[in-house]
Order: sequence, then C-alpha cells, then structure tokens
Amino acid sequence: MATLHEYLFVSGLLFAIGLAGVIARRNIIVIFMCLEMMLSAANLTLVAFSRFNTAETGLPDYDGQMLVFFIITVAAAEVAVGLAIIVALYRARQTVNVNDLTSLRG
Amino acid sequence: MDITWLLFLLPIASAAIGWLLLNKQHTLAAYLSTASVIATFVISVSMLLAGKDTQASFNWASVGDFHVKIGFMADQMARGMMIVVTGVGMLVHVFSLPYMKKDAAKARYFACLSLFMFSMTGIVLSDNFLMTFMFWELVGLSSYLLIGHWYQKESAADAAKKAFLTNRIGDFGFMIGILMIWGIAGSVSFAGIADWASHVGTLTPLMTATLGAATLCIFCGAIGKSAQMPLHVWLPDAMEGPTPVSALIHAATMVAAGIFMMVRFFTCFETGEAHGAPEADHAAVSLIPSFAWTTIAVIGIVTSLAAAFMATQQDDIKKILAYSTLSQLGYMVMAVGLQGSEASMFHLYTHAWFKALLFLGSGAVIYACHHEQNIWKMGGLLKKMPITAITFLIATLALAGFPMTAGFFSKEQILHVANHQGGMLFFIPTVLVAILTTFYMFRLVFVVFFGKNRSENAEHAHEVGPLMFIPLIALTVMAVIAGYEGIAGQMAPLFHHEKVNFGSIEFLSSIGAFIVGLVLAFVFYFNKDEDKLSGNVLSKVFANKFYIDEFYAKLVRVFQDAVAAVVHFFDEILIGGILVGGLSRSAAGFGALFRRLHSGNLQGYATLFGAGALLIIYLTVFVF
Amino acid sequence: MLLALVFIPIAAAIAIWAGSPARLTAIVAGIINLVLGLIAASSWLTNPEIGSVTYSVLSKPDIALSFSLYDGMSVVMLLLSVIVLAAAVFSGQCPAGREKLWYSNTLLIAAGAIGAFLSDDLFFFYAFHELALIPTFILIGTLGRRNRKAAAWKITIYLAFGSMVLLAGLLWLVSATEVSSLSFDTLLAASIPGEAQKGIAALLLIGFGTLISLFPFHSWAAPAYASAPAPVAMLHAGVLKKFGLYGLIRLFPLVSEGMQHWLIVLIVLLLGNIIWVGFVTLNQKRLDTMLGNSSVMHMGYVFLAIAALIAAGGEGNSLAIPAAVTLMFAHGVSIALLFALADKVEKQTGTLELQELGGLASKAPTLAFFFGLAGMASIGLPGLANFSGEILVFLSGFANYDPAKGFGPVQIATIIALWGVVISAVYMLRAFRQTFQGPEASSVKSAKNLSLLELAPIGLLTLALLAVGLYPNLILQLLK
Amino acid sequence: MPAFYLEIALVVLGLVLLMVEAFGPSKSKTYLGWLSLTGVLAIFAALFTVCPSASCSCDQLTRFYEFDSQAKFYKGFALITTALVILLSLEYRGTIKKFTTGTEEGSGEFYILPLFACAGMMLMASAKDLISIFVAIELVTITFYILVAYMRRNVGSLEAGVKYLILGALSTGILVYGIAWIYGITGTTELALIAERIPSLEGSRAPLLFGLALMVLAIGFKIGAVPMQLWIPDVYQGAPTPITAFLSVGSKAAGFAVALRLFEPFFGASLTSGPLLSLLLVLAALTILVGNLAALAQKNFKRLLGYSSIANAGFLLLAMAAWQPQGSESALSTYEVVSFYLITYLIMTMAAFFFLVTVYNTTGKETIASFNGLAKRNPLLALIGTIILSSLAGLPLTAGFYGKFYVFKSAISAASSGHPALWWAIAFGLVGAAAGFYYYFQTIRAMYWNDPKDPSKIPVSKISLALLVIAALALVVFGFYPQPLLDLAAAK
Repeated sequence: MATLHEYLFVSGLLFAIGLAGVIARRNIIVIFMCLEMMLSAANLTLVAFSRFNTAETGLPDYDGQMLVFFIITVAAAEVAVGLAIIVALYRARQTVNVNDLTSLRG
Repeated sequence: MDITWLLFLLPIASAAIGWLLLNKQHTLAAYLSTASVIATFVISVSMLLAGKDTQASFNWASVGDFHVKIGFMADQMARGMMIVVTGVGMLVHVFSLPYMKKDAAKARYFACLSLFMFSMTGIVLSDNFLMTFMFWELVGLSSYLLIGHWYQKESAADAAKKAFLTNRIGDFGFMIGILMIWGIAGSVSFAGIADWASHVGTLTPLMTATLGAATLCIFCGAIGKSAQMPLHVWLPDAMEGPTPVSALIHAATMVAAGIFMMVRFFTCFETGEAHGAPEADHAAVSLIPSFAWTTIAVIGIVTSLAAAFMATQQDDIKKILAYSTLSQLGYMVMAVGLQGSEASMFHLYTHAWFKALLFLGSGAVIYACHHEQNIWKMGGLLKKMPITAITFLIATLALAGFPMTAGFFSKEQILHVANHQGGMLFFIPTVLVAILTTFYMFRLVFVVFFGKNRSENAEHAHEVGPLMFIPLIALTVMAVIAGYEGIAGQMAPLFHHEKVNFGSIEFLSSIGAFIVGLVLAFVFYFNKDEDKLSGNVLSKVFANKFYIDEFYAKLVRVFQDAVAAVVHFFDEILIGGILVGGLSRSAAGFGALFRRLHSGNLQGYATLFGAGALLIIYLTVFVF
Repeated sequence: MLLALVFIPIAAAIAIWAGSPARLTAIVAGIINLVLGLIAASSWLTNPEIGSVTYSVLSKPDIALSFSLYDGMSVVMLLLSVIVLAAAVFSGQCPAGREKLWYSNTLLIAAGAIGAFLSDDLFFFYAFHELALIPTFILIGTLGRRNRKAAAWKITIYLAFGSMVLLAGLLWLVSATEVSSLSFDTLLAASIPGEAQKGIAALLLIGFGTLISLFPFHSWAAPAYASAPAPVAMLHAGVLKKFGLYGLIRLFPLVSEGMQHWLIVLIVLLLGNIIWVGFVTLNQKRLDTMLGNSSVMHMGYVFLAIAALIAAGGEGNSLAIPAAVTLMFAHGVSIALLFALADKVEKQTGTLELQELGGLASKAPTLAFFFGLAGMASIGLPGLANFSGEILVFLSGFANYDPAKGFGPVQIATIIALWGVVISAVYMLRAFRQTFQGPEASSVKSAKNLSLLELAPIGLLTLALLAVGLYPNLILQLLK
Repeated sequence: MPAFYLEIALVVLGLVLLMVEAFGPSKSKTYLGWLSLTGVLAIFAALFTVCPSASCSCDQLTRFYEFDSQAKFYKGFALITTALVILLSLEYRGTIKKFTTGTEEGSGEFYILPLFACAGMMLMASAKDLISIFVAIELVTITFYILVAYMRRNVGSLEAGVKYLILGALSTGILVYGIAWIYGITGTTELALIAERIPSLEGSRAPLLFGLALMVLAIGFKIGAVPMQLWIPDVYQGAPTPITAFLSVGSKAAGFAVALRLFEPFFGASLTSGPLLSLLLVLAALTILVGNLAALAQKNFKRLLGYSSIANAGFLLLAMAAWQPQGSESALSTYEVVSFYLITYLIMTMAAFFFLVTVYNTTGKETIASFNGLAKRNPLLALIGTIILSSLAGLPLTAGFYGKFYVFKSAISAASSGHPALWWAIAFGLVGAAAGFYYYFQTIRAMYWNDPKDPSKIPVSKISLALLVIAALALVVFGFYPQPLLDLAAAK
C-alpha cells in the first residue's frame, strides 16, 4: 500500500501544477481549471490524512473526508458562479485572455 | 522714595510723552525734554553738594533666591559722572532748541535725547553688571535712533545700523564677560564682586586665566562703546547724526561709558580703599593677570595713535573731531590698562567739557554755513562769528593741553601714567599723539577760522543766536576751570590729582608736543587754501583710515554674506533637498514601486501571489 | 471657566460656520477669551484650582478631558494664547467672501493651542495640538500667499511626522511608567527605568523637536510662516510652536536621565538653530521669510535653557525653566507682532521683497515705530520682553558653571549662542533699514499710516512686550 | 434561542426575497431594498435576545459554532455593515440601473445578495472549526463574486469580478491546502483540540508551520495583507461602490474575526507563537508600508480607499503581532484593540463611501479631482468630508485616532517588554501614518484649495445627509468621548 508520504507527494505535485498553471496560462477558463486542480490536491491531501490518522476507535478519522465533501460542494458553486462571470465577460469583451484585463491598474 | 529715582523717571517720562503723545506738538516736546534735563541737572548738583552715598534697589526679575536687581548706587564717582552727563546734556538740549528748530521730527529728536539721558543715567548709577548691560544696550538704542535721525538719507541710516551692530559685537563679549564674572565671583553686583575679591585670597592658575579672560570680555563691551580698535569704525560714521547729538553722545558721555564701566569694574578690585588699608592698594588688583591689563593698554594706545594719524587728513570738520575723540578715548583706555584709573577718569571728565564744546562749536559753524561740513569750503570765520571762534579756540587749546586749561592737567596725568606704569614703550607714542593732536586741531582752526572765505556759504555766515552761544560760553568756562583741584576735587576723589611738577619729563614733553604741533600746523596750514600734505601715499592711507573700513566691508561680505549664502544654499540642498526631500522622495519612490506591483495584470498578480506565498512559507518554516 | 476658554473659540467657529457675522463673532470671542484668560491668570495666584474641570472620557487607560492651570507655565502659556488670539482676529487681510473660512479656522487653531496648554491630561494635551493641524493646512493652502500650496504641504507633512514620532515617544513613556492614568499628576509621580528613558528621550526630542522646528527638522517653518495669512502665522509661530517646548519641559522630570545621553546632540542641534539658521536668515531677501527663519532661530535659545536644565542633572537649575518660559512668552508675542506688522507692510506696499521696499517710515511712521519696537524686542533689547527671557537663558547657561573646572558644554554653547544675538541684530536691522529707512521706493508711494483700528491688536501685543520687558517679575512670579 | 437561528433567518429571508423579486412586481425594486434592510435590522434586534453558548441548553452545532461576546460583536458588526450597504445601494441605484438592464428590473438581487454575504460573515464570527471556517468564508466569497461583477454592462465591474474570482479561488485553494495540512498534523479540525495538541507536536514543527503559513496567507487575502493585497485596488475600483464598502468593512472585519479565533491556539503554544508573531510582524510592516506609500500618488478616490483599507489592515495586523490575549487595568487585549479599531473603521469608511457616492452621483467621477472646490459647491459636505478624512488620517480628537492610539500603544508596550523586533514594524507604522496624512489631505486640499470646474451646487439626498451628519458628529463626539466605543469593543 502506498504510504502517506507518497500521497502527500502526489497531492503536493498536483497543487504545484495547479499553481503553475494559474501563473502561466493566459486563458481564464484554463486558469479556472487549474484552480479546481488545486482544490483537488487539497482533497487528496485530506483524504490521505484521513486514512492514515486513526481515531481512538481504530477507524480512520472521517473529519477529513467530511471536509472533502464540503470542498467539492463549494467548488461546484464556485464553478457555477465563476463560469457565469466569465461568460458575461466574454459577452462584453469578446475575450477570455487575462492580458486584456488591465483597465484597472496602478 | 529716594529723589534719585527722579533721575530715571523724568527723562523716561519725557521721552515717552514726547514721542507718543506730543508728536504733533513739536515745540512742546522740545521744551518738556529740556525741562526734564534741567531738573535732573539740578538734582545731580544737589546730590553732589549733599555728598552722601545713597543706594536703593528693587528686584526686577527673581527666580527663587536669584534676583536681578534694578537700583542705583550713587557713590562719589557716580555723582561726579552725573554732573558731566546732565551738565553737558542740559547744554546740548538748550543748544538743540534753535539748532533743530526747523526739523520736522523735532519731537522724536528730543524724545530720543531724553531716552539717552535715561539710559546714560542708568549706566552711571547702576550697582550691578546686569543693570549696566541693560542700560548699555538702551544707550546703544538711543545712539542708533539719533544717528539715524535723518533716516531718509542712506548714509545716516547706514551709519546708525553700523553703530548699533558694531556695538552689538562688543556687547557679545561684554555679556560673556558678565556671565563669567558671575560664575567666578558668584555675583554681578559691584559690591558683591568687591566682596569676593577681598576675600578670595589666591587663585588657581585656571581661575586667574579665566578672570583675565572675563576681564577682557568685559573690556570688549568697552571696545564697542568707546570705539576702540578694532571696533572703532562706527564712531566717525556716527557723525551723520545731528551735531548736538555728536557733542553729547559721541564725544562727551556715551563713548566715555566704556571707560567708566571699566573703572567701575577695576574699582571693585581695589579692596585697599574699600577696607581702609592703603598699602594693600594693588593687592586685589593683582588678581587680574597682567596679560589682561597689557592688552587693554595696548589697544588704547594703538587706537589713540592710529586715530590721531587719521585725524590729520580728514576734511570734514566733524570727522576730524570724531577721530580726535577716538584718539582721546584711546588715551583713557590706555590709562585704564596701565592701572591709572584716576588719570583716566580725570581725562574723561575734562575731555567731556571741551570736546562737547568743540562739537557744539562745529555745530554752530555748520549751522552758520548752511550745513557745509568741509573745512576747505569755510575759512575766515573768526570775523563772521567771533564768539563761536573764540570758544572753539579755547576748547582747542584745552584739547591740545595748553597749560592752565583743563586738558593740560588731565593730559599731564595720562603722560605720567604712561611714563611710570608703562615705560617708554607707551610714553613715546603718547607724546606723539599729543603732538599730532595739537597739529590736527590747529589745522582745523587755521583752515576754518583764519584765511579767507572759500565758499559762498562761508561768506554769508554770521554769528549764531544766544540760545546757541550761551551753552558754548558755559562749556568754555568749564573747559578752562574744570581741571583745577577746587573744581575737580569737588566732583569725586577719583579726579584727585598730584601737583604739576614743572621740571618733570611729562611737563616738558607736554609743552614740547604743544609747540611742535602748533608750529607744524602753522607752517602747513595757516592761510592756505588747500592741503599741501595731501596726495602722498602716507596721507592717502591716513585719509582712508588705514583702509580698515574697506577691509571690514570685505570681511563682512566674505565671512557673513558669503557664508550666509553658502549656508542658505546648503540648508535648502542638504536639509531641505537631500535629508528631508530624500526621505519624501524615497517614500514616493517606494510608493511608485508598490503601485507598479498593482499592474492590473492577473497573471502578474498570480505570479506575485505565488512568489509571496513561497517567501512567506520559507520564512515561516525555516527562518522564524 | 477654563472649559469656556477652550470652547468659546470652538463655539464661535461653529457659530460663524452657521452664519453669524464672521469678523464680529471672532473679535468678540477673542476679546472674551482675553478677559477670561486674564481673570483666570490673576485669580490663579490665590486659587490654583481655579476653574479646574475633569470629565472622564475613557477608562482604559484612564483618560479624562481635564482642564486646569497645572502650574505657572500653563498660566503663562494661557496668557500668551489669549493675547495672541485677541490680536490675531484683528489682523490680516481676509479676501472678500472667505470670511467664514478665515475666521472659523483661525479660532480653531487658537482653540487647539489653548486646549493643549490647559489640559492636565497627557492625551488631550497631545490631541488638542493636532486640532490645529487641519485649519492650518486649509488656511495656508487656500488663502496664503506665494507658494502657499507647497508651504502648506510641507508644514502638514512635517508636523504629521513629528506628531507621529511624538506619539510613539509618549506611548512608550506611558507604557514605561506602568500607570493606568494619563493625567500629569499620576504620570509625573511615576518613574521610568533608565534603559527606556534613553529611547523615550530621543523620540520626544525628535517629535517635539520637529514641532518646534529644531534643526535639522526646521525647514517647514519659514516657508509656512512666510506663506501663511497673518493670523495663522501669528498663532502658529507665536503660540502653537510653544506647545513642543511646553511638552518637553513638562515631561522632562520623567526622562531627565535619558536626556543626559542626548545633551551633546541637543547642544549641537540648538547651535544649528542659532548659528546655521541664523546665517540662513541673514541671506533672506524677503521680509516674510526672514521673519519665518528668525522664529526658527530663536527657538534655539529656549533649547539652550533646556540644555542647561539637562546638564544640571541632579544639581538642578532653578533658572532654566523660568528662563525658558519667559522667553517662550516673549518670543510668542514678539513674533506675532512682527508677522502682524509685516502683513501691514504688505497691505500698504503690496510687496515684501526687501529690494522693492524703502523709506516706508516717512509714509507710515507709526508702523515704523511699532515694527522697530518689535524688531528691537526680537533682537533682545532691554525693556522688552525678549531680553528678560534671553538674559535669564544665558544666566541659566552659566548657573552651574564651576570656574575651577572650566567651561562645560553648556557654557560653551551659551557663548556660541550669544553670537546669535549679533546675527539677529544684523538681519533685523538690515530689514528695518531696507524697509523703513532710506529714500522712498516706488512701492511705498501710496502707503498710508496705520489706522486706529489696526493699532488695536498691535498695541495689545506691544503692551505685553513692554509689561514683561520692564518688569519680568510679572511673569516670573507665576513661575515660582 | 440558539444563535445560529439568526443566520438561518437571514438566509431564509434572502431566499424569500429572491422569490418575491422573481415573481413580484417588476417596475421598481427599491422596495426590496427596504424590505431587506428591515429584515437585517430586525435580526440585529434579535441578536440581543440570543443567549450565549455557555448558558444555552441546546447542543446543535456545538462543535462548529461558538456564540460568545466576540461572536456577538462581529455578528452585530456584520449586520450593521450590511444595513448600511443596503442603504448605500439604494443611493447608488442609478448607477446599478445604468449598468445592468438599464431599468430597475435588474437591480433587485443587488439588495438581496448582501444578506447571504452577511450570513456568511456572521458564521465566520462564530466558526470555531476549520470546516465551518471554510464554509463560512466561501459563502461570503462566492456571494461577493456575484456582487463585484454585478454591473455586467460595466467593463470595470466585470474585470474586477474576474480578478476577484481567480484570485479568490486561488486563496481558497491555498486555504484548503493549509487546512488539510493542519488537519493532517494535528488530526483534528477543531480549534480547541488543535490548541491542546500543538505542544505535543515538537517533531512536526515544519509541516505545522507550513499549514499555518498557508492559512495566514488565505486569511491575508480576506483582510488584504501583503502579499495577498494585490487584488484590492483593482477590485475596489471596479466593483459597485456599495460592494466596495462591503468588502472593505464587512469582509475585512469578518476576516479579522476568523483570524483572531484561528490564531489563538497557535499563539497559545510556544512552539508556534514565535514564528507566528514574526510572520505577522513582517506582514504588518509590509502591509502598512505598501498600503500607505502606494496611496501617495493615487488620483482615484475609490482606489485610494482601497489602498487605505490595505493600510488599515496593516495597522490591525500590527495589533495582532503585539499579541496580548488578556487585557490589564491600563491596556486592552488584542481582541479589544481589534474590535475598537474596527468600530471606528466602520464609521469612517462607511461615511467615506457615502461621501463618495454623494459626490459621484452629481459629478459622475470617482477621482480626487472630482472633489475640487467642494467647499464652494457644498460647504457642509466639505466640512463633513474633512472630518471623515481627518478621522481616517488618524487625527486626534476624531474617533479615528483612538484605533491607531491603541494599536501603537499595545505594539509599543509589547516592543519594550521583550519583542524588540516590533520596533521596526512600529517605525514603519509611523512612516505609514505620516504618509496617511499626505494622501487623505490630498482630498481635503482638493475640496478647499482648488476651484471647481462646475460651480453648481451638489445636492445631497436626505438619507445620505442624515447618515453623513450622524457619522461626522459621531466621529467628533467619540473623538472627545470614546468611552462608549470602548464599552462596545470590550463588552462581555
């Protein structure tokens, strides 16, 4: 069985890839996807910790997994709102490139 | 209340009333002022006749048990001096009545004269140094106001400013001296200092040096007020003021204040007298180190000699008298420095009368010649205005030390001190000054009163009115009799003098100097229309006062104005620009940098977020 | 009564704002305040509790809006404030239509000063001073002359910076005393460990120093005063600037040890004020900047007294504080008078460039008389208040002089500082000579003499100068 | 009544109003604003009838939800803020109308959505478990995504919305990742348990601090601390002004409420207190510096308020860096200092936004130059503006001073008793406060020194006028008599 460290390594990697994507990509949709990836990384971390942190009863500590559900729910809401905003933006500006969004600055 | 307070109150009241309330009623102000000075003269005389030392004071400023007092100490020296001050003052007031008759600002003039009388009274009667200093400054103020009486004239305004500022430089030293004396003796009152001096015993070398330094600092005040080298430059310029003012302030009284103050100071150390032990006469005086004495004496004789040389080549009648005054003050200072306070005060006292007379006489001449001051544009005035001429001549004789005039006795004393206390090094210059004095004074007399009229103004001159010549005559009387023991001894014991020894070297050199000077003047100037001696290098140097004024002007320009400009420049550049401006610029610079971080670019933000997050994590986990 | 002294100007400002006739209201308020102030001061001698009020406004730490005449220094400063305020409301040339702004802000500045001097609670002492900041900013920037905007910025930023440093110092002081109340009584009864004193003293010196225009934090003062409308210059240079000195002296006992560390620094800085700024003043070509710089310069003398106080250490120097306070009063009155008069000069001639002036005395002799008098006062002529202060300052410099040991730093500083008396005489007489004497310049051709109404504030200030100058015990008896 | 009924009531109210909006009359939507305002006020009144958790017999939600004096304070704070925001929205409706559908029809939700945000903030005030903290924060954040981008015909609003969305989601990612690590190391999401367990976690110091740093960063996003402040100026500038006000007051205060709860266990243990203190100190210093200095040359008043809100966050962080859980006779605890600061901040900032909206409604601009000559156009408004700005600058005798006073006081007393590194932060704080004078005075200067382009009068609506007058009076009165504010902040 994979050890905790391996899970953490993978999830860390996932988080880093997500962050790198947010930084490197210019398309807002892609950036948004990368953000979701970061949330998934956190989910993976939580699940891993939950699996390896045993409670007094000997069972895994389910708090972490509970939080994962919350995160998934929130992410869904976020995506719904986020995509709506991005669509509105596209309708107004015909672009989803972040480099075009610099009217507010200084 | 002691009647002496009136000496303060009357003049200040008349000054205030005259200036503030009567500035429209000029004549009334003039009479008020004159009346007040006559009253003070009467009081002074009565005090002199009463012959009683009086003293009173009140706390002017008190902090805890420290008090600055205002009061008076009417001892014999002060009483005698008061006669000089109020006497000459009274005559000058009277002389001024006609002299300033047509002046538009007569009220101000007389108010200032009254203010001067008040201030001078303060110096004379003061019982402590702080009070002296206050009135010292006030005297400076009244002198400033009177020199600048015709302030619309550039030269008068400049001269007034110069006088005040030069005096300020002296007062800078004076104040330091007072502070040091206060530190050393623990008191600023003359009685307190005397008390300290008589009890202190011997001093450590540091204390002695400090006392010497303090003495010289105090002397700085006298240098300023009595116009000694190197602060003498203001006095000739001060002749821009009305001539009666020159007579009163810049010849007879104020300039003598420096001498008076030094004598007052040194008297504190003559504990022998205070404690009735004549043999210890100079015991406490020796507290003051010799370098201080020598410096004072040297400054005195150098001033005296230099001024005498300058006087020989001046063409302005008042300037000649001014340099003569300088020269005579130098005499007095030298005598003070040679520990001959008696001689110094004696000369001060006689000099006051005949120098005031000379100035008033010159005033009469100037008045008669429609404000012509160049002696080469006068001439032959003896016939036009005989009273003035004769009184002037008598005053000249007195100044030159013609036997049996007042000046003769006092000059004798000075020569005596120079010879006995100073030795040849001082005696020879002193005699030289005596020769020069006779020479330039008779140059003046010959050119102005003899020969022919050299200008229209001189041709139309005529004798002045009684209000003017009565003071002249009164002063003439004093110029003749003031030196005799009967009169001088009345004034104060300090004027006491030894009998003239007709065989002594002093007497012979005095007579010799008079004759040499007279002959030279006669040869070169009698009945001449131009100055034969002018034109050579030496006389140019004399006429231009050794170029000291020019040198000072440069000095001021370089060391004051240039430094001020440089400092101002640095103040703006260094402090305003770099220090403070730099701070605000760097704040603004950082602000601009921070603003640039907010570039509006989402990608940039994400990058900065990430970088910042990494930095924070690094710091938190590995550094803190 | 003290409450009234603070709030009458504020109420008047509000009334003006709400529409009552501006000038009249301001003058009435100024005069009422003057009368109240004189009454309070004279009755303080017999009843030191006169008019004290205390309203607790905060419990943690214990802060109270509390006014009292804490000691003679407060009384003198109160007198200074009311006198200058009464003169200030009469002075200056308010542009038509801006009376509301002009008079209400003037009153607010004064309220700030009076409040600060009357507060016996450290908090309100500090706070009231800041009250004046905004009106000053607005008035200089809106109605000032020449580089008004730059000058207003400068003064505001400097003072804000100074206040911030000061705030830090005061807060440190409070936390070091470990008392819960900020009233002077409690604070001054506490003590501060030596270690903290050093830092607190430094912050106080910089903070107060900036407010007093201590070298090298002085460059705000001259341009601001030069640009300010007359009442602002009068109140600020005359009264508000004394706040810093008042504070330093008031809090000095708490940090006397710490101050020792900075004695030499302070001496160098104060000589910077006197000599450096003195030279800067010499080089001014305008009457207003000259006066502005001169007021900076003269602060050096008050600092000299403070330096003497510091140097005395445990021995004590009973002269220093009365000297400083007397000089503060004198300087406040004289500089206010000078600014009022300079304003009149500008009114009559339309310029303050010394080059363009000349011979004004023959057109306006009264103006010349008072300007000369004020100028003479500021250069320390006996008989006028400044001399009383200066002489005491110099004496305090030598009060602890031991001739057997030679000069200490304070004595040397005193001697150098004395040269400043020469410098100030030079620039003042130069300015007087250039402005009033000599032949008439073209700018003065149409000048007129002072009117009787204009004379009122000038006469008041002159009276104060003369009274204290002729008999300084008037002030000194309050400072026992 | 258990406290969480309030949040439920608020959410229900929001849902009901949304229904009303959807099916009710469509001509005018202002009545929705009034309704929602009434609801908020009613719930605010109900807040005082709630019993504290300790004495409450109910046991629902006890793991996630705390109702103590602090929670009560921040709930009240959120409600008042929301009420004011709704009022401000009503004032602002002209602009909303213009940039949505062009009619009133599009503005209905604008009055209702703040209710959800408010419910989120109230939850944040009470959350005491990482899970509830996360949920509460997200409720607020997602609502704000919509509100910021509400004016969908306004490019600025949309741009701000997108920026807020991306960066907000990024901070969410960071937050959950941090939570995951903390949970992983301590084995719990309950703050109380975390506090118990930290001392025994000597061996896991690095991962613990890693998680902590991530959470600080995420909270930093909410409150606008460097380096997570970058979004603030842009979003503040682009968002509808009432929402800017909401973000700047409500969201920030809720962020601090969470921060206080969240940091408490970490401050309590010596293992983490040192690093956390140093971290906060550095953040405080940088935040103060960036906020204040970047504002110096700002020309847009709304954006200026954005920087100002960063600066204020810096001062609050400084107070937190000088952590002092217990007050004393002469000093306030950190909780009280922060609460006190936030009260004054609420008054001044909301007043400033009302002031801005009033001027904006006439001039149509948000630049500092649009205040030119206000002293002539509307002297009363100029006077009020001067008081507000002075208070923001922290001038004594205005309420705004006391906040800074307490911050510096606690920082200085911490610095002089064992944390000398704080002197640096204090020094930066002083520089920042002095710089603050400069940029707030820029606007005063515009009002008084400059002449208006258009000298016509500026009208003020009755509501705004009343609120502005009350606010200005409050600032001055509390400037002289701050005790009521202290009582509020220190209420038990």
